Amino acid sequence: MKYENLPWLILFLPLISAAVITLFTLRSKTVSSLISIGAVVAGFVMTVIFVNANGMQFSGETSLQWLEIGDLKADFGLKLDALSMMMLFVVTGVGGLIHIYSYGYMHEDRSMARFFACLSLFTFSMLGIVLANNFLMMFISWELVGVSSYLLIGFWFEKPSAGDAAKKAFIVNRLGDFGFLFGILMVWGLLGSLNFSALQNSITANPAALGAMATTAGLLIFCGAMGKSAQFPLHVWLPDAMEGPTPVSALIHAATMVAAGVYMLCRSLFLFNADSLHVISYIGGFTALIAALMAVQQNDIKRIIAYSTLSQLGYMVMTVGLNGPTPAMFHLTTHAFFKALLFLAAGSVIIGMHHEQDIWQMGNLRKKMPITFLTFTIGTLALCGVPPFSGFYSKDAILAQAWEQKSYLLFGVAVFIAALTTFYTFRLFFVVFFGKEKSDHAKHAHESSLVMTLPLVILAVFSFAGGFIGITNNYGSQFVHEHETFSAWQQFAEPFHNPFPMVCGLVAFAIGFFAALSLYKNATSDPLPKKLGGLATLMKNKFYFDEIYEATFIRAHDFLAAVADWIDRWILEGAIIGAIRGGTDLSGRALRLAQTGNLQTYAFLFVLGVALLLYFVLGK
Amino acid sequence: MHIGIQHYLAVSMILFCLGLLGVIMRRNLLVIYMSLELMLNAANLALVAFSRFNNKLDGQVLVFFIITVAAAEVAVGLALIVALYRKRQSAHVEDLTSMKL
Amino acid sequence: MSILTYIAGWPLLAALVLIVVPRNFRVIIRAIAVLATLISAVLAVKMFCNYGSALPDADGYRFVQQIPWVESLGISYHVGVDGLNVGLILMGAIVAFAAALCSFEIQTREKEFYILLLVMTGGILGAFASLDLFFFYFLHELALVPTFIMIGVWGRGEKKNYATFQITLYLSIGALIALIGLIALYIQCGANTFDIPKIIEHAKTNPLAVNAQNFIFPLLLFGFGILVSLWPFHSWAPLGYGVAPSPTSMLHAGVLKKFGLYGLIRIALPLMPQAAQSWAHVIAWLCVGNILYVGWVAMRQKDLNLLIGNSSVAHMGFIFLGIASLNLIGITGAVLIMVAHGFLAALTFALSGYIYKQTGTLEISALGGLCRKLPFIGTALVMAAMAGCGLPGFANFVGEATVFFGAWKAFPTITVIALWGALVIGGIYMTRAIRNVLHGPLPEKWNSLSDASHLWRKLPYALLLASLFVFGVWPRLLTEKINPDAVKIVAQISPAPSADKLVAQSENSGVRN
Amino acid sequence: MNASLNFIGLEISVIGLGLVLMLADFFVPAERRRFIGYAGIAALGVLLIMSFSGNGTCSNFGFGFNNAFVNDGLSLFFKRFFIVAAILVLFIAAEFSDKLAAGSIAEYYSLIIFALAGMLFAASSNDFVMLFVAIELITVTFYVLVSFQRSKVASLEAGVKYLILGALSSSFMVFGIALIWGTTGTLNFTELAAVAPQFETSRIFLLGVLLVLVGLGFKIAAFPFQIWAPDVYQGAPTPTTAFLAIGSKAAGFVLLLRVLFTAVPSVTLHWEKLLIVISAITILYGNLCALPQRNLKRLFGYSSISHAGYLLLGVAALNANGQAAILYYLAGYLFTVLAGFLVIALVLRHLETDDVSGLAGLSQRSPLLAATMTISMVSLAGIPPLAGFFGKFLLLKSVIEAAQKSHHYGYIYLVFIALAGVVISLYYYFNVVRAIYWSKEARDLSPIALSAPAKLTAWVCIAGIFWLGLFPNTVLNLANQAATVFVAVTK
Repeated sequence: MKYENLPWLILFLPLISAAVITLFTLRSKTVSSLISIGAVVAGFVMTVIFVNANGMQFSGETSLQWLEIGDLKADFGLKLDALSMMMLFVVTGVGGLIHIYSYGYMHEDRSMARFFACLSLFTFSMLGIVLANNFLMMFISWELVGVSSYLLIGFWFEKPSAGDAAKKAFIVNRLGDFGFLFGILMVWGLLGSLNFSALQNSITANPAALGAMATTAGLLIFCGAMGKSAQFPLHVWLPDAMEGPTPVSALIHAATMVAAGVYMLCRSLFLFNADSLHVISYIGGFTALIAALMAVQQNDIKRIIAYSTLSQLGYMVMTVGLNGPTPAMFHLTTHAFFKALLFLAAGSVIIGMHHEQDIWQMGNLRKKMPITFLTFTIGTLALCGVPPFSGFYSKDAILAQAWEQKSYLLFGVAVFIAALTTFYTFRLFFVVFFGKEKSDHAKHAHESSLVMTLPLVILAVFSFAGGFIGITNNYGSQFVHEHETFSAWQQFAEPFHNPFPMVCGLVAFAIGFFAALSLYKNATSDPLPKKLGGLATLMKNKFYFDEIYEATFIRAHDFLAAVADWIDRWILEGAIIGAIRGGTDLSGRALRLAQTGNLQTYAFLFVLGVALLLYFVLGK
Repeated sequence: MHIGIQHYLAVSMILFCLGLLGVIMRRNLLVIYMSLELMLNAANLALVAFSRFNNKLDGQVLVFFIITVAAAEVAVGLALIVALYRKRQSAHVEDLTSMKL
Repeated sequence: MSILTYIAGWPLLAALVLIVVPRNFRVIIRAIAVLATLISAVLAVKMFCNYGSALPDADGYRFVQQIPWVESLGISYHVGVDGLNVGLILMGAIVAFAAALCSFEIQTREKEFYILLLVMTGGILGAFASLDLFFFYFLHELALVPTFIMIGVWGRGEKKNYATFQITLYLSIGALIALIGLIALYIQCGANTFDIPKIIEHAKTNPLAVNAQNFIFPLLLFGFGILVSLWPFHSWAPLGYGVAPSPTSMLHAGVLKKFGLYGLIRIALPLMPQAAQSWAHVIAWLCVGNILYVGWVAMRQKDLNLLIGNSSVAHMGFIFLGIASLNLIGITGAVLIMVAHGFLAALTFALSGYIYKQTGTLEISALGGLCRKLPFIGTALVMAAMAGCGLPGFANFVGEATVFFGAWKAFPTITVIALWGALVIGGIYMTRAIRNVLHGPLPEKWNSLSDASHLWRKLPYALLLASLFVFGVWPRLLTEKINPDAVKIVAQISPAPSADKLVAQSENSGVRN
Repeated sequence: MNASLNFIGLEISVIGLGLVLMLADFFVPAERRRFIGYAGIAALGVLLIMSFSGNGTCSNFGFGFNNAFVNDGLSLFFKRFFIVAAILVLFIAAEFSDKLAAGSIAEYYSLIIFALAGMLFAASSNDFVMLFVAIELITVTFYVLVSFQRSKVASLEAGVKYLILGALSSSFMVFGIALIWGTTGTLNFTELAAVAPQFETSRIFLLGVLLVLVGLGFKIAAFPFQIWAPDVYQGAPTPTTAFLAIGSKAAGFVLLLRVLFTAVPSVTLHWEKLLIVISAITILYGNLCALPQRNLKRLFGYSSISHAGYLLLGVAALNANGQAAILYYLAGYLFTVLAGFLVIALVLRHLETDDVSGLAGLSQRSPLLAATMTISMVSLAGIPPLAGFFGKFLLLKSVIEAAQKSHHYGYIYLVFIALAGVVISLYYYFNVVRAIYWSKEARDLSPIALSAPAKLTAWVCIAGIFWLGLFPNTVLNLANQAATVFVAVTK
C-alpha cells in the first residue's frame, strides 16, 4: 500500500485546524475559515492521490497501539478499503463544498471562527468513524461526532430553542450510545477482541461464536445506529436539530453524520444474524413511513427536508436489514449529494428571504433566484427518483433489493414512501418557487453570492450523474465476493435487469407528482388539512412522539431524581444524621443534670458509685 | 463470750456506715465534717484491732499517720469552712450551689 | 534525598516560611505560595518523566527514601512510587499549583489561608508518596484538618457552620475507623512494622487469618469509604463542597479524596484477598448507589456547586466499581479515573469558583447565557462538563471505559447500570447545567461580567484542561506504569501466576462471580 | 536508715525549697513578691537538670525505708514530669498572681512546691502508708490552693466541695488499706504482690483493694468519682486548676499503676471487664457533658474527665504497651493542658465569667495566645502532628493488641467507644477554635501585652506539644523503659 501515511494526514488535518483556530485565530474570521476549508479540501485532494496510487479495490490496515491492559487491546487504527475510501470521498468532497458554502453563509455571524472550529472538529470525528478499524475507536469518534453536532446545533446558543435542541440531540444520541457501548462490551466479552477484521475472522471461523447472545448483541449495536441515524424510536432529535445553521444541517444532519449509523451497520454487518437483520429492516421501514407522513404536513422549509432525510435514512437502514449493504451505501452516497444540495439551496433561499423559513411566506422565487431554483429542481428530481438522476438508480436498487429478498410488505411500503416523497417534495417545490409571492420578503428576495452558488452547481452535477459513475462498483467490490465491474453504460441500463421495481418506482413518482401538482400549483394555503382532518393534525404534530417521551422517559427520570433527592435530604441528611446529632446533644444535656452543684447530691452519688463498684465486683 | 476480730470489724463497719450516713444526710458542713472524722476513726479502729490480732505493729504505725494527717486536714478544713461562713453567713450545703451543670 | 521528599517538602517548608512573613505583605505571601507549589509541580513532572529510567528497588518502588522514625514501633519515614501512586502524585502537585493560582479569590486573611493550603498540599502529596502505614495516615490527617478550618473561615453561604462541623465530624469518623483498621492490620500481621512493602512481603509467607481479614477489611472499606463519599456515606461531600472556597474544594475533591481509594488498592486488596473477594459484591452494589442514585440527586440540584459535588460523588462510584471487579483491567481503570477525576474535579470547582466570584451566586436559575460574556470560562466549563459525562479525548473516558471493560467480566448487570449512569444520567445533568448556565439569553444584570482576562488568570484552567487532554489522548503514559503493579496486586488477590493472568483474566473473574 | 536518706534527696530539697519560699515572704516587699516564683522556678530547674545528670538522687535506683520508698524508672519519669509541671504552673501563677491574694502570693508558690513534694513521694511510694501520706499531702495542699482566692465565693465553694469529697474518698481509701492489711498482714506492694494470689477469693481483701481504688479514682476523676471535677475546676484559681488537672491526675495515675500492676497484679487480671466498663463510661460521660458546655474552665473539667477515660484505656489494656502509652499520653497532656490554662489565665483574668465567648477576637488581640490555644485544643482533640495524636495512637494500639490477645469483645467495643468519644470531643474543641478565629461577637479587641516569661511559657508548651508529636522516640523509649518495672501480667 503506497503513501500509507496519507490517511493519517487526512484524518488529523481537520483536528489540527480546529486546534489552531481555537488556540490562536479566534480573533480573525477569514483566517480561521480559510484554515478550516483548506484542511478539508486538502483532505479531499489527498484522498484522490491515495486512491489513484492504490486503486479502489484494495484493503489494508495501519495502526498505532493506543491502550493495552491485560486482554483489553484497543489500537488507534485505520481500516482502508473501498467502503472507507468511498466515505472519505463523500465526507471530504461534500464536506469541502459545504465548508466553502458556509464561508458565504456565515459571513455576517460574529463567531464565524468558532463555527469553523466546530466544523473542523466534526470533520475530524466523522473521518474517525469512517477510518476506525475497531469498535472502541469507532465509539470514540462516534461520541466526538455527537458532541460536535451538539456544539453546532447549539451554535446560536442565545436562542433558547437552539439550546434545547442541542441538549435533546445530545441526550437522545446518548441513549443510542448506551446500547452501542453495551453491545460492544458484550461482543468483546464473547469474542475477546474489538478489531473488525479479527471479529469477522472469528465469526466466519465459527458462526455460532456469539451463541445465544447473537440477536441481543446485534440489536444493541444497532441501538447506536438508531441514535445517530435517527431511527424510530430515537428519531425525535433530528427535526429539532434544524435549529443549527443551514450548512450544519446539510453536512451533519443530511450528508454525513446521520449516515454514520448506516455506515456502521455495513461495517459490522458480519455481526448481525438473520433475526436482528429482520428487526432492523422493519424498524427502518417504519421510520421511513412515519417520517414521510410527518413531512407532508410541515411548513418549515428546513424541517420538510429534515423529515425527508429521516425517511431516506429509514430507507437505507431498511435496505441494510434486507441484507443489501451495496444499495444502502449507494443510496447513502447519492443521498449525500442531492440532500446536501437541497439543504444548501434551501439555505440560499433562506438567506434570500432574510431568514424566513416558512414556505407559506415564499412563492415565485424561480424568477428571483434562478441558480438556486435550477439546482433545487435537480435535487428534487434526484430525491424523487426521476431517471436518469442519481436518486433514481439508488432508489431503484433499494426497491429491487426488497423485491429480490421477497419481503413484499417492505417493498410495498417502500413504493408508497416513494410516492409520498414525491408528493411532499413537490409540495415544497411548488409552494416555494411557483405561484405568487406570499410576503414582502418574497418580493425582495435576491440570488446568493457565487461562493454559495458554486457548491450548489457542483453538487447538482453529482446529483445528476451520481447514478452511473461507478459508485456501485466500488461498494460491490467490498460486499459482493464475485462481482463484475460495470461500465458506465451498463450502470446506466442496470435498472432494466429487474423492470418491475423500476416501473413501480416510476408509477409512484407519477402519482405523487400529479397529486402535488393538483393540490399546490398556485396554492396560497395548505388545502390538505381540510381533506384529511385528524390525520393531518397527527402528521403535523409528528404523531406526538415528543409529548409521549416527555411524559414517560423524562418524567420518569425527573421523578426518580426527586425521590433520590428527597431521600438524601430528609432520610440520610435529616433523619439519620439529624437523629445521631440530636441524640448525642440531648444525652449530653441529660447527663450533666447530675451536676446539680449540691454537695450533698455529690456525696450521695459518690457513695452510690462506690456501692455500684462493689456490687459490680463482689455482687455475684 | 469471747470477743473476736469479727466483733471489732463489725463495730468499725458500723462506725464507718454511721459516718457515711452522716455525710449523706446532714445538712450542716461542720456535722458532715465530723462524720468524715468518724469514718476515719472507724478505719483506725479496724487497724488497731487487726494489729492486735496479727501481732504486728505497722498497723498502729499507720494509725498514727492517719491521726496526724486527719489533724492537718481538720485544721485546713475548719479554716475553710469558717472562711466560707464569713462570706455566706451560713454553713449549709444547700447554699453552696453557685456552680452547677 | 528522594525527589518525593522535595515534592512534598517544599510546600511544608514554604508554610513555615509564611508563618514569619508579616501579614500585610500580600503579594509576597501569594508569590511564595504559588512558587512553592510550582516547584513541587515541576519536580513532580520531572519525576513522572524519569519514572521509566529510574531503577526500582527490591520491592519495585522507585525514588525510595527511608529514615527510621520510631524504631520501637517499626515506624519509618519511607517514601517511594510505583505505578499506582506516580500518577496521583503528579496530579496532586499540578492541582495544588492550580489551586494556589486560583486562590486570588481569597481576600481576607490570605496569610493563614496560604499556610493552610500549603500544609494541605504537602500533607497529601506526602501521604500518597509514603510507603509506611503510619505516615500514610498521619500525613493524610495533616492534610485533612486544614480543610475544616478553611471551610469554616473562608466558606460561603449561610449553611457554613453546619457544613463545617458536618464535614469535620463525618470525615473524622471515617479517618478514625480507618486508623483502627490500620492498627489492627499492623497487629494482626505481626511483622511489627508499619512498612507497607515489608508487611506485604510478610503477608505473602504467612497471610492473615480469614476471620481477621473479615474483621479488618470492612473497617478499612467503610473508613476509607466515608472519606471517599461511598454511598450512603456521601452526604457530607456536596454539602461541604457547596460552601468551601474553591481552592479547598479543588484540593479536597481532586486530590485528598483519592486517599481512601488509593489506600484500598494499596493496602486492603493485597493484604486481605479473601475478604476482598467476599466483599466485592457489597462494594459493587454500593457503587450503584453512587452512580445511579447520586446521579439522580445531581439531576435535581439547583446550585451549581451542589451539582458538581454530587457528580463527583457519582464518579467515585466508577472507581469503586473498578476496584470491586478485582481484575487487572478494572483496577487499572480505577487508578486511571482517580488521576483523571482529580484534574476534572479541580477544574470544575475552579470554574464554578470563578463564576461565583463574578456573579456572587451559583443558583442555576439565576444564571444563564454566560457563554456570551465569559467565552473562555464558558468554553472551559463546557469542556469540563463534557469530560464529566465521559467524552472521549478527556482522561475520564479512558478510565471509565476501562473500568466498564474490567467490570463487565465481574458484574455484567452492574456494569450496564453504570453505563446508564455514565452515558445517560451524566449526559442529562451536565447538558442541563450547560443549557441553564451558559446557554440561553443573558440576563441584564450579568452584563458587567468580565472573562478571565490575562494569561495568568487563564493558566490554572488551561493547565488542568491540558492535563485532561494529555492523559485522554495518550493513556499509555499512565497505563504502562500502572500495569506491572496492578498485575502484582491482582496476582495477590487471586493467586495465579501473573504471566498467564494477562490472558486468563476473563475466565478467572468470569467464574469468580 | 541513712542509706535510705540519699534516695529522697530530691524530695528533701523540694520541701526545703518550699519552706524557703514561704519564709521569703518576710524579707521581700509585697510588690516584688510575685518574683519569688521565678526563684522557685530557677531552683526547680536546677533540680530537673540534676535529675538528668546520672548521679541525681532520684536517678540512683533502689529501695529505701525498708521498701516503703522506691526509686525506679517509673518514679524517675514521673518525678521529672512533676517538676516540669510545677515549673510551668509557677510561671502561670506568677502571671496570675495579682488575681490571687496578692500579699500572700509567696504562700501560694510554696504550697505548689509542697504539693509537688507530695507528688514526688507518690511517684516512688511502694507502700500503702507512703501512698496514703503522699496522697494526703497532695490533697490537703490542694484544699488550700483551690480555695486560695478567699475573695471569691466560687473559690471557697470549690474548696469546700473538694474538701468534703476528698476527705470522703480518703476515708474510704484508709478503710480499704486497713482491710488489706488486716487480711494480708502487709502494707508493702512488693510483699503484697507475693501473697496476693492466695487472697484472690477473700472478699474482705478484694473489698479493701476496691476501696483503695475508690480513693485513686477520685484523684484521677474517673467515673463514678468524677462528679467533683467540673465544679472544682471552675471555682479554683486558674493556676490551681492547671496543677490539679495535670499534677494531681498524674499522681493518681502513678499510684493506680503501682497498686494495680505492682501490688495486686494477680487480682487486676480478673478485672479487665471492670476496667473496660469504667474507662468506657468515663470517656462518654466526660465528652457528652462537655458538648453543651460554654464555661471554658468547666469545659476543661469535663474534658479532663474524658481524658482520664482515655488514659484508663491503657490501664484496661493490661499490657506493658498500655502502661507506656499512659506515660506518653500524660507527657503530651502536660504541655497541652498547661498551654490551655496559660491562655485562660492570661485572657480571661479580666472577665468575671470564663465563658468561651471571652476568647472572641483573640486572633487579633494576641496571635501567639490564639495559636497556643488552638494548638492545645487540636492536640487535645488528638490530631497530628501534635502530641495528643501520638498518645491516642499508642493507647488505641495497646487496646487493640489486648483485643487481639484476649479475644474479649469488650475491648473492641471499648475501641469504638473511644472513637466515638474522640469524634464528639472534636465538636467542642473546634468550637473553642471557632470562637478564637471567626466568632462574630468579638467585644474588645485591645491587644494583650505579654510578659517575657509568659511568652516563654507559651513557646515551651508549643514546642513540647510539637516535639512529642513529631519526635516521639526519646520520651517513648523512656516510657517503655519505665513500664518495665511492672511484673508482666499474664493469665
